[in-house]
Amino acid sequence: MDDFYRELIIDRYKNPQYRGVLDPADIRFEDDNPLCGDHIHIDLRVGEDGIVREALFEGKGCAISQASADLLMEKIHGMHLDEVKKISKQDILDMLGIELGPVRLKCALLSLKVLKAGVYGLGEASDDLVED
Amino acid sequence: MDDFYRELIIDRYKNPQYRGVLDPADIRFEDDNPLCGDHIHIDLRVGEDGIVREALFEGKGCAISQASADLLMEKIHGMHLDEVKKISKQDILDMLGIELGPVRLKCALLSLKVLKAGVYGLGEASDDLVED
Amino acid sequence: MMTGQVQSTPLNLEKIRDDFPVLRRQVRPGVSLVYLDSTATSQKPTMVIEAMDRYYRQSNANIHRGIHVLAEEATAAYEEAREKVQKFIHAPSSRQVIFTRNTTEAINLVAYSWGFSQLKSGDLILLTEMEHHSNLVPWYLLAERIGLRLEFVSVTEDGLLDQSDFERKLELKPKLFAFTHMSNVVGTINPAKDMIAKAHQAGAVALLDGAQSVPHFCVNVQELDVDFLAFSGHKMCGPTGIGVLYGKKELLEKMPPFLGGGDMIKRVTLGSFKPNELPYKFEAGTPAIAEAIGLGAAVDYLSGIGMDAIAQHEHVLVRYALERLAEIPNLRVFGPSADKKGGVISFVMSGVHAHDVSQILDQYGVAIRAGHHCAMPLHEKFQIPATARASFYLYNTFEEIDRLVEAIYRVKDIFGV
Amino acid sequence: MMTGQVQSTPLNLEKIRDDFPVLRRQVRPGVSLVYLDSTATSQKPTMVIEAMDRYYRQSNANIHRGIHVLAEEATAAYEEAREKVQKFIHAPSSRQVIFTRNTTEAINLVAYSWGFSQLKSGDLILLTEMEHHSNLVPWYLLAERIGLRLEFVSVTEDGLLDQSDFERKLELKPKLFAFTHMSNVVGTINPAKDMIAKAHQAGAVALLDGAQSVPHFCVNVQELDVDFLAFSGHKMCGPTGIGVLYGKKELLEKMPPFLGGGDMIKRVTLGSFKPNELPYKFEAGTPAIAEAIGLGAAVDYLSGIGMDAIAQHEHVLVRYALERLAEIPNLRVFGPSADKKGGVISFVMSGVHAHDVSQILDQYGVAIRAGHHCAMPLHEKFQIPATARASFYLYNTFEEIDRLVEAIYRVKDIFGV
Ligand SMILES: Cc1ncc(COP(=O)(O)O)c(C=O)c1O
Ligand SMILES: Cc1ncc(COP(=O)(O)O)c(C=O)c1O
Repeated sequence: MDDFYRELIIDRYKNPQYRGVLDPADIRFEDDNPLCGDHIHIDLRVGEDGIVREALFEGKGCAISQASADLLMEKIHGMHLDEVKKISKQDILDMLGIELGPVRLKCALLSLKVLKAGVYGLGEASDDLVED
Repeated sequence: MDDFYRELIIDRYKNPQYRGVLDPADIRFEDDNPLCGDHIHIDLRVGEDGIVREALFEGKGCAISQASADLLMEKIHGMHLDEVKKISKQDILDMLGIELGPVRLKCALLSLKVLKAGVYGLGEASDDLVED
Repeated sequence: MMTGQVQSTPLNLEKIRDDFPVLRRQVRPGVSLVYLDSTATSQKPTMVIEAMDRYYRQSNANIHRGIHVLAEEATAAYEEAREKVQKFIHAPSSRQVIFTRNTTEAINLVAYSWGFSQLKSGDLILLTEMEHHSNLVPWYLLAERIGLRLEFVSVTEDGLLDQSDFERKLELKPKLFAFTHMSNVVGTINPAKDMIAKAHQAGAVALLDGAQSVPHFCVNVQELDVDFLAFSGHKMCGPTGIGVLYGKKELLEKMPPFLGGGDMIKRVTLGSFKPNELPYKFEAGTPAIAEAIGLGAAVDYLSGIGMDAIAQHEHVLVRYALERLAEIPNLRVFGPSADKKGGVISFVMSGVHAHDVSQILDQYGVAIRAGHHCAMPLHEKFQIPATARASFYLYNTFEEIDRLVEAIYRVKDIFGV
Repeated sequence: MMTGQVQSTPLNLEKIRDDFPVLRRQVRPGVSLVYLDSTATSQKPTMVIEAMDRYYRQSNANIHRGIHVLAEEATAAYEEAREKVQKFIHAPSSRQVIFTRNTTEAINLVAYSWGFSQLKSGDLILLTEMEHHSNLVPWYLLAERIGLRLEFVSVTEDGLLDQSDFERKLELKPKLFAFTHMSNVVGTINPAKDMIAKAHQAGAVALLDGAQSVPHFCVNVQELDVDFLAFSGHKMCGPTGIGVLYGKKELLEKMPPFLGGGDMIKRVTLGSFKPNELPYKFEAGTPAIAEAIGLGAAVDYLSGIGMDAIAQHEHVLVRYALERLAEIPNLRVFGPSADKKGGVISFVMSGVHAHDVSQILDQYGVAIRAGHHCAMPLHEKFQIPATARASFYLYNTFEEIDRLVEAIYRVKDIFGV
């Protein structure tokens, strides 16, 4: 059952491709999962047309949260913000390609929650953002 | 199983022999069982030698509480207060001659509790007085 | 008088009774149980008992924080129970369903959290004379602490809330109107929707004590537009140790935490903390996990049978019981006529204290309750210290009412009244 | 390294394991459960599950006010459970045993009732850096409301309470010293008797969080001379939904009620009430009846095996586990040496987050916990966001520790660390 930790996840965790900080950034948000201390910070640069030009994350935490953030940044490059808003929990699960229990789901969805709170310009990130 | 309500109890309930008020009284106390509204008031006249000369009760409530009070008054006539203090839960049960569940026990023991609180000169009657 | 057999009910009683193991019990040799005390607590179907049993034998773990299989199964089952309850009361979101120990704790939660933070000295709370102590004492405690005024809607001779008194008292501008949906003594079903609307018009928040309504008929929080609803699992075929507070989101979100501890926090440092989101903000410490799962099973069970059919069954039962009790001389029933009430009948017999009634009935296997039923003020109003109370639920039969009546006649014999 | 087989324990593990149905479970096909998460919640023996099952199938009724057979049986069983708990903790009277939902509610009860009535603005409460959130947040809530100061006894590098810091802080004359008997993270068993005596000398009331001690070794409240003790049923082979507050009689009697409602009153009128005697004063509403009965059965079960034997077993287990974990490179264990601690081991592995450790262990059937274990301040002190925690109870074996160690090696493989 080691395929649980698909190689993709371990690989992205150890060799992230979208780690970093954009300064200045058009959209910036951060939050953490108090259950485990996972932390995700996201910076976006967005064109006048609403298209994501650059997206990077910083963070610490478990393989699932960090790999998920890395894959999510990759996914939204070139996407319109309206589409970003539509990314669902299921999209993240499909992206990771694994099944997750309720606790790990929070790890997996942390980056999406941070991303959406930033895109919507909210003061605080709520779990409601990532519930289907 | 109607013998549960032994004739003695129904009889003493309907025809109490020690009902009444003593005024003045040497010892007077009253209390009630809030669970069911049973109420017992007890008046005693006690000689200088500590012997109970007269004992009457007033009250309202169920057959068990009233019959038990009536029988208890009968029992303590001519008893020394030191002996009165020693009357136990079991004595009351023996006197009634029936088995009682926890709720009815409170009915049966109400008069003893009131009696003891009076004899000990307490401000308030506590269940501890009648627990063996 | 008709006998039980000719009455009709929408329920398959034989099948239902089979679901409740305790109903097969003989309380003494040769004396089978007639359980007429469901208002105090209901019996539990096998399905509920087994749901908890299974949880302990297969999936027991602490929830929310665990990553292993058991913890995940337990968490999923607990949260699924919350969703079942949500649907059962038609709440907009499961986040508005807070698990408590019982109705009592749910009301105390509102008093301590909402009351303490939103009310101030001199504010008025409107209650009624027919409340259970659980919807009185929490407000007395709060009133004492912060200096509130209390008013009580009167109860009429026949056990209804006096609606013109209600309207007069609303003019005093209460901040809260807390009242019972159904009386646990006289069975009155109060016109909650209408009264809540009037309370809102007067600017009051409305709390409904649903301890006796949620188990017995369909309660729809959105239709009622109620602000808070409290009820207990053990009265609705569920286990002890679990109850529910439903609240409107705006209200719950504004409220400070009640109990502090694990799970209700997002973050804790030395000296400060950040509360968690709803509903966890109000669920401190390890919750009653098995009991929530049991309540979920109870909700499934009741829904499977249908709340409307259950209400209808209780209605025909209570109508039959009232008719049969009316035959008995010197027996006085309190409360309104059958069309205004649920399956609860409280009565007194002249010359026999309610405790003695109950004790002798018990000799015949008939379990009723005697006392003030945690509603002393209502008993004071009626000027009686105690009543005998028979109450019905989905598993009760017409024959059981016949047995109740028979046993009451034996009481009369024994006491010679 | 020795293997598990040669270790010795006073317990008959085969027999004990047979008592716990969940231990026969395969969490995945071919993968049996290794449950190392008893600090979060313990598993339940058949005897406990069946005690509750039997109650629901045979004697279920509401308690204290009923006269019928079921109500009497239920009341007797509930009160008998209280006496069992009394004897288990060596309390002078069963009136000092108050049933709550869990440790958390028990501590909140003290904060709301004793704290609110006995403390005033500016008073100091002394806590420690190793407390569970349940023994922090209730005091933060109280401090916020009435303006208290908080101080925390430091934890040393190796996870002990710093005794000289404790003595220094006692000089500040705290009104209350609330501390854990055993840490749920590092397993430290604090010298409670000595610390309580010192707290008393300094004029403080002492509250002991016994959530991790009462289940694992003999706790004698009279010998400890502790003022309040809080613990949970679910961590000691009992059900969820039940916990205990023990208190000294003088203190409990002085305290105002906490929750208001049925059963905690002697009398209620419109606008006033008179509280009931102990312990009922603090048990509002229908209590967790089945759960109390389950806890009583758990106490019987544990006593039958013997708390000293259980403590001894856990001691040899933890010693073995610490030795085996010491073999593993880049694994750091927190807390003191085996002689100063109970059966709890928290660790981190460089390069792998605790959540990932736990998840991979779960693939091998090994259930541990990962996170801050509701003790964020302690994790902050150690400057780590999360640890992996393996914890032991009477049913755990040396072989299970071998399986833990094996699985940890697999984690290392997968992450290449
Ligand atoms: C030391 C300690 N205190 C308090 C608690 C809280 O217990 P409960 O969640 O049962 O209230 C726990 C359990 O998590 C604990 O380990
Ligand atoms: C109308 C009403 N409210 C509140 C309660 C209290 O319920 P619980 O004891 O489950 O908290 C009851 C039950 O006795 C009730 O009938």
